[in-house]
Amino acid sequence: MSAMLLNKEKWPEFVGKLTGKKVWAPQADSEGMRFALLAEGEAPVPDYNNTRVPPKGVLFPQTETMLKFQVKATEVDEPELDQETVVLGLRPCDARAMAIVEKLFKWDIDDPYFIKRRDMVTLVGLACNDPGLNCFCPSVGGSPASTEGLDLLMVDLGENYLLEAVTGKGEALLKEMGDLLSEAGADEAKEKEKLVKEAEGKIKRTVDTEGVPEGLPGLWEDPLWGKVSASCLGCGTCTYLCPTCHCFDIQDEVEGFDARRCRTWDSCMFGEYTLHTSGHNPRPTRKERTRNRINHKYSYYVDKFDVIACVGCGRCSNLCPVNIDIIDTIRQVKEAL
Amino acid sequence: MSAEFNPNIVAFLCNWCSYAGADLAGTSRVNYPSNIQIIRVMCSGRVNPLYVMNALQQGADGVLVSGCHPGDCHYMEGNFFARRRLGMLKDLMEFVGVDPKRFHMSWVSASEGHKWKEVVEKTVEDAKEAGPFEGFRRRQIDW
Amino acid sequence: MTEKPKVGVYVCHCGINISSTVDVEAVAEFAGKLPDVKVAKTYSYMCSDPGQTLIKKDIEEHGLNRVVVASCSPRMHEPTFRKAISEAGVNPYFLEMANIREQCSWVHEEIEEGTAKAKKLVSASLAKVRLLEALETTEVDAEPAALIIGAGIAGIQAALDIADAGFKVYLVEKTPSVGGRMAQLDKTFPTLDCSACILTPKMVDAASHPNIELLTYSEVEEVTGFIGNFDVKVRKKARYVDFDKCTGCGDCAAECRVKDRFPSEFDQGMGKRSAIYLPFPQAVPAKYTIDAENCLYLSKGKCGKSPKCQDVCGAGAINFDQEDEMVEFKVGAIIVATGFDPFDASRKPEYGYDDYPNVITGMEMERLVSASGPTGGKIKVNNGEEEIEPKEVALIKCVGSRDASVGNEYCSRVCCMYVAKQAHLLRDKLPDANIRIYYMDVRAFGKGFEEFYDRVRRENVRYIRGNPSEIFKRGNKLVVKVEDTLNSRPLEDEVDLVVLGVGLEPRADMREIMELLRLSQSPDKFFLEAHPKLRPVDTATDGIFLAGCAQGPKDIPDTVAQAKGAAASAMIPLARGKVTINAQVAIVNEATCRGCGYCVNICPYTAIEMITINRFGNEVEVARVNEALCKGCGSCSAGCFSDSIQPKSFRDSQILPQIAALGVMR
Amino acid sequence: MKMDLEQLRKTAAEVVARDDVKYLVGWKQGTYGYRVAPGFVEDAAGAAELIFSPLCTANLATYLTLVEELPIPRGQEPDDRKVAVMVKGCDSRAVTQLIVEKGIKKDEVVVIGCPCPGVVDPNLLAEKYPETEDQVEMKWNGEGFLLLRGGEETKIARDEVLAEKCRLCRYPNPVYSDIMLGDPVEPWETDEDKGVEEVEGKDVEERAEYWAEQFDKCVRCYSCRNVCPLCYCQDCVLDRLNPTWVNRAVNFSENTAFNIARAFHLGGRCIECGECERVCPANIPLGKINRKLAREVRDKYGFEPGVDPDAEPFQASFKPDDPEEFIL
Repeated sequence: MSAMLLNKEKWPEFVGKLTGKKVWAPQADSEGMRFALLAEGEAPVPDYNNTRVPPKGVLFPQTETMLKFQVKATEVDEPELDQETVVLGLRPCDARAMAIVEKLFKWDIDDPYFIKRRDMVTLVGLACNDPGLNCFCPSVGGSPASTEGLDLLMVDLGENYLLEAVTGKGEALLKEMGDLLSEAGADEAKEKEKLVKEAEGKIKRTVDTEGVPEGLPGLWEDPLWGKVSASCLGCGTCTYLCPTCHCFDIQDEVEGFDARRCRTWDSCMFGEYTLHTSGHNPRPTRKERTRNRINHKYSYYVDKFDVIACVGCGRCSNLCPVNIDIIDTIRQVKEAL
Repeated sequence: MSAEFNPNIVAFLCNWCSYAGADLAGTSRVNYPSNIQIIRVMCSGRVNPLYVMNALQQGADGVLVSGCHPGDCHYMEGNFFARRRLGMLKDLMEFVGVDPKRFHMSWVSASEGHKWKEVVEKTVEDAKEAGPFEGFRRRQIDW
Repeated sequence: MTEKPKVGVYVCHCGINISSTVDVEAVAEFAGKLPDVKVAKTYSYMCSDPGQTLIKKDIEEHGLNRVVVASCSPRMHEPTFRKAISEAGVNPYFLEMANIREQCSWVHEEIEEGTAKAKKLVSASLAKVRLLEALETTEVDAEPAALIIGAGIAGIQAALDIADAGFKVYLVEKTPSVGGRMAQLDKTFPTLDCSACILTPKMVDAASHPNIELLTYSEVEEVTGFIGNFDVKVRKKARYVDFDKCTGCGDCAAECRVKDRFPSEFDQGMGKRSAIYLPFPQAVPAKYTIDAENCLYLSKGKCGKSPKCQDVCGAGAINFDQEDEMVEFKVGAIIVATGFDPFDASRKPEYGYDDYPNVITGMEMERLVSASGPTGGKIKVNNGEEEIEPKEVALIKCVGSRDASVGNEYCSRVCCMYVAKQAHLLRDKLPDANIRIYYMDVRAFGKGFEEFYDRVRRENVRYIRGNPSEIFKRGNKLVVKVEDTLNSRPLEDEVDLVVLGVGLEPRADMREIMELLRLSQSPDKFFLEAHPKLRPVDTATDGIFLAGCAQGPKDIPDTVAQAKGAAASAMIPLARGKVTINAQVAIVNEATCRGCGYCVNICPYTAIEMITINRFGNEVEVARVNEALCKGCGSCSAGCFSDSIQPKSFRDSQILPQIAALGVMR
Repeated sequence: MKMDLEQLRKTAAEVVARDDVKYLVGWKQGTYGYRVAPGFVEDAAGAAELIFSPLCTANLATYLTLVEELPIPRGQEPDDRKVAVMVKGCDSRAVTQLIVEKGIKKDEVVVIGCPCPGVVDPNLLAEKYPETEDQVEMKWNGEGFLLLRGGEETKIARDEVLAEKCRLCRYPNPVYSDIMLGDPVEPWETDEDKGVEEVEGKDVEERAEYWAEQFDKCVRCYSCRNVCPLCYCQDCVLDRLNPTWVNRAVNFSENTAFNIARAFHLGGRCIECGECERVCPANIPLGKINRKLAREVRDKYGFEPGVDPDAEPFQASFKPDDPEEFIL
C-alpha cells in the first residue's frame, strides 16, 4: 500500500476536500476532548491524548432509532444510514476496538445498523507518539501504531503527517486528495519506526495477560472479586467509556401517536441489566457484575472470537471514581492463577 | 410570530379550592383564554414538582399549579408542602435556564372565579412573552 | 392484570350549554379515532335518564370496560356516572370526566377554540381512563352520636331532632348559656311572637333531654377522624362555680363587690352585669359564671377580706380552684351552627355610631324595646345633653349589607323585616313620633312579610327611598342627609334617634372553626356549602353539615328548616351505623419503599406508619397506610422520592399520560 | 495540622477487632499516581494500610447504603453487625442526613470522624503536577500541601489545588461521630461561591445555553447518582419504566430531565460533598446546581441539612411562613 505525506499546513485543505461526507473529529469542549461532527469549514488539528468518550458511537450510537411508527398504524419508517462518513484522527486502540466489536455484530445475526454504518465509514487513525498514563495497548495485542480496523493511518512526523493506506477505502481517500499529498520515502518510514518504538517505551503500566483467558473460569469463586468490587459504585462509567463494550437495550418511546423503537447503550454494571421480571437477579450484587465484566472481556470473548475484548485504552482506569483499575485487576487475576 | 403564538399551558388544580374556583368562573360565564388545560388533582400537595418538568418536556410552554390559600387546605397542610416544593423547583428551573415566566403557582379559592381568570390571563400572557418552549422539549427532530 | 381497555366516550351537548361553543360531533368523531376507543357518541343531556341508559346499553353491547364522559365538572356529576356504569357492571372507578362545560364552553367564546380544547381534554381523560384501576369501597362502623357546635336556635333545633330520633348529641356552646341571638330579640316578624316565649321552652328541652349532653361555656379544641368516626376534644372552661351545687339563686351576683360594673353582652352593652353573672334571667343552664378577667379575686388575687360571693353562696358552689376541663368523645357527624355577628356599625363612620349615643343598631333596638331590656321597654335616648323620649325617629336599612365599600355585597335578608317590625314596635310605644325608614329596596318575600310591610306603612311610618350619606349633629338634633331618589330631592331630616338596620356578618371567630374542621368560605365569607342548590346543608367534608346563619343570613323559620335538614342529613350515617370508606386512598409499594418516613411526616391525618417487614430474610422498615384514616390527598406521594406511595386514581402512572396527552396536542 | 496516622490505624484496628463490627471503610493508597481507593478493612493488617491525606476526596458514607441486600436462606440469621466508616466534616453531614432520613440507624454504624483541613482537586493537581505511575504520598503542611514522590518533596500552595467544595466548606470538623480522631481544625474564611454566582449572573437564555452544553455531554452513566450518599433508593424512579419519568434515550432532553430530577430530589438534602461533580466522566459542573439549591434553602428557608440528626427532613416539613412571593 502507498504511503504519502501531508504537510500540516495543508490540513485544512485536506479536511475541506471531504465535503459531502459526515466528518467526525476530536474537538475540545468543557469536558475535554470528544468526537463530534465537524461543521463546514472547521478543521482542528488533532492534537490530543485521547477523548474521554470513545468514538464507538460513530458506528454504534449511544441512542439510535431503529424504526419509527404511528400508534394504531402498521407501517414503519426505517432510518437512512447510507451517508458516507469519515472519522479523522481516532487512536489505533479505538479503531482496533471497532474491529473487535464488528466480530460480534457480524456473528450469529448480522446487525444491519452497525454493518451499514461500518460499510459507509472510512477510519483515519492517528498513531500515538505520546501514550497516556494508563495506556497499555501492547499488553493486550495492540500497539501505538496498530492499523487493525483502520483504513488509513496517520503518523505525526512533526511538520508532516505520514499517511499510510491500510485498505482500499484508505487508498481511495488518498487518491481523492490528489496533489495535496506527496510521496513518502524511506526516511519517513524510518522516522515512523523510531517514533513507534519511543512511544512503546513510554508505556509504563503494563500487564502480562498470558494465561489469563484460560485461567479466569477457574477463579469463579475466588475472593478477589469481592475485594475488587467492594468499592464499586455500580455506575456505567467503565462500560460506557469502553470502546469495546457493546451492550444495548431496546425501548419503544411514544409521544402522542408518534412512536419510535430505539436502542441505547446498556451497562452490565447496572443492577437492572440482568434483573428478571420475576424480581430474581442472577447477578445480584456488584461482585457478580464486576466478575462478569472482566470475564467477558478477557475470557468469553476470547473463547468466541479469539481476541481479548480490551484494547488497553485505559479509559476505565482513568475515570473510575473509586480507582477500580483494570490493569491492577488483571494483575490480581494473574497472581491468583 | 409572537402575536400569533398560542402557548400550550398545563395547569394542576386542587379539587377543593382552585378546581372549584375554575368551575365557578364557568358558572359565572367569565371569559378567559383557552390556552389552559386543567388536570384535576385532589390537593396541590399531590403535585409532584417533577410534573412541571415533565409537562415542559412533553410539550407545554407554561405550567400552572394552583391550590387553596394557606390555612384553607381541605387536607390542612397540603398546600404548604406544595409551596415549599414548588418554590424550590422554581429556583432550580430558573437556574438551569427555564424562563420563570413559564411556571406559576397561585392560590385560588372556591369563591375566586374572577381571580382564576386573572391568574389564567397572567399565566398565558407570561408564556406568550417567554415564547414557544424549545428548551429540553422531548422533540422528535433528533429521532 | 386487567383486560385490555375498551373505552366508550360520551360527549354531552348539555342542551346548548356545551354545544354552542364546542362542536360536540367533531369531538366525538375525534375521540372515536383514539386508541382503545370502541364507541364515541354525543347526547343532549348525558346526565339524564336516557343519557345514562345510552351508556349502560353500550357497555352491554360493546363490552366497554372504561368510560369517559365529556360534560360538566366532575364535582357535579361524577357520582351520577359512577353509579350509572356500576349499575351496568363496570367498576365505578373506571370513569373519567372531561370538564368541557365549566372549564371550556362556558369560558371560551369561539367555537374553534372551544372544540380544540375539548378534544385535548377528552384525549387527556382517555389517557388516564385507560390506566385507572378498579377500586372497592369498604365500610366501617359509625358512632351513633353527633356533635353540634353552637347552641342558638339552629343548634338547639338540630340537637332536639337528633336526640329525639334516639341518638346521643353533644351540644357545645361557647357562652355560658344556650339561646344565641334569638334569645336577644324582642318580638319576631311578621307574627310578633315574643321571641323568648317561643325559644325558652326549646332551651329547657335541650338541657333536660336525656340524649343531649349540653356543654356550655365550652369550646371545641380538636377534631380528627372522618365521617362516622370523628374524635372530638372539647375544652370546658372553668366557671369557678360548681355546676351541680349552684341553684341559680343569684345571691352571689347581688353581693358581688363589683356589682353591675360591666357591660352585659346579652344587652349589647346597654345594661350592666356583675363579675359573677347569669347572662340573662332565662339563661339555660341557670348556673352562674365568674368572669375571670373582671373578678377581683381571680384577676387581682384579692377581694376584700374574702370573696363576697363565696361568703353568701348558701350552696357553697363557688370554687376558685376550678380549672378548664378537657372532654373527649367520639361522634359520627358534626353540625356547625355557629351563627353570625351583627355588622359593626363603626365601620360606617359617616353614620356617627361611635360619636352619637342616639345612633344605635338594630340589635340594640331589640334590647331597648324589650320589656326585659335595660330600660324595661321604655324608649329613652340620650341626645348628648339629656335623656329624652324621641319625637323624630329614623331607621336606616342596608347598613353593612349590599355595600361593596365594606366588602359585603350580599343582602342580609332579615333587615327589611326587622326594621319594619321595629318601626311597628316604636309606633306602639311612641304613638306621636314621626317615624321614617330610609331604604334602597323593600324585600318582603316571605310568608306574611308583604302583609306585615303593608300594615307598618299604614301605621304612619314613612318609607323614604334613599341611602343616607351622612349623619351629623345640629344643635341637639341629628341630621340625616339623604337624597329622596323618588323625587330627586335632597333632604336633611332632623331626628332624635337613628336606628341602623345593620346586616349579618360571618362571626369574627369563624376562622377557628374553619381551621378546626377544614371548611371553606364562599365569596360572602360565610361557610361554603357543598352545592348551593342541591347540597345546601352539606360541606365539602363528609359528615360535617351546616345550619343557620353560619352558612349565610337567614331568618328564624329558614334557620329552623335548615337545622332540621342538617339534622336529617347528619342522622344518615348514624342511623345506618356504617359509613363507606373512601376507596381513593394511598397505597405503598413495599418492594421499592426505602423507609425514609417522609410520608409519615407529611401525612396530616397520621394515616401512615412505619412497619417492619421481612424482605427475603432481611428486616426492613417500610411505610403502610391506614386506609380508614387516609383521605387520598396524595401529598405523601409528591414527597416520595422513590414513587413508592401512590394515591389510587391519582397515581403518577395515571397523571403522567394525562400530561403527555395535553402536551403533545399543542 | 498533622494527622497522626499511627492513631488512625490503631483506632481502626481496635474498631474492626470489635465483635459487633463487620468491617470498616476507610481510605487507602490507590494503585498508582494520585489515586486513593476506598479500603474495606476487616482485620489489623488491613487497618495498617489506611491513610488520611489531602488526596482522600471520596465520601465513604455512600458505602453505608450501597450494599445490596441478598435474600437470606431460611434458617440463617442476617448479619446485624455494625459497619464502621471514616468521615471528613462534609462526609459526616451525609451520615447525619442519613440518620434523619432513616437511611441508616445510629446503632448500625460506628462513625470515625477525621477533622479535615481541606482536600485537593485531583484534576487541578494533575493539571499542575502531572500524574505519573508512581504512587505518591501527600500531606498537609502548615497552610499548604506537601507532595512526596520518588524521594522528591514538592510544596504546593493551598489555593493552587484546593478542591472547590473545600473553599466553600463551613464544616471542616465532623458534626457527628462516635469516635473523633485528632484535634478539631480551625474553620477558615469561605470564599464567595463564584461558580454559582457566575451562572446566576447570566440571563435566562445564556443559562439555558450553558446548561444545554453541559447536559448534552451527559452519558447517563449514573455515577453522580450512585456515588451520592443520599441517593439511596434501592429502585430509583429515574430507572423506572412505569411510569417513565425519563426515557432511556440519551439526548439533551432526557439528560436535562434526569439532571433536574436528580438535583430536585437532593433539594434540602445535599450536604455539598461534591462527589457527584468529582466522579462525572463528562465534567458536568453538577456541584453548582446542588449548591445553588442548598443556598436557596439556607437563605430562604433557614434550613441546612445534615447538621442535626433530630431535624425534620426539609422536604417533609414546612413552616407556615415559608416564602411565597412567587405565588400569584
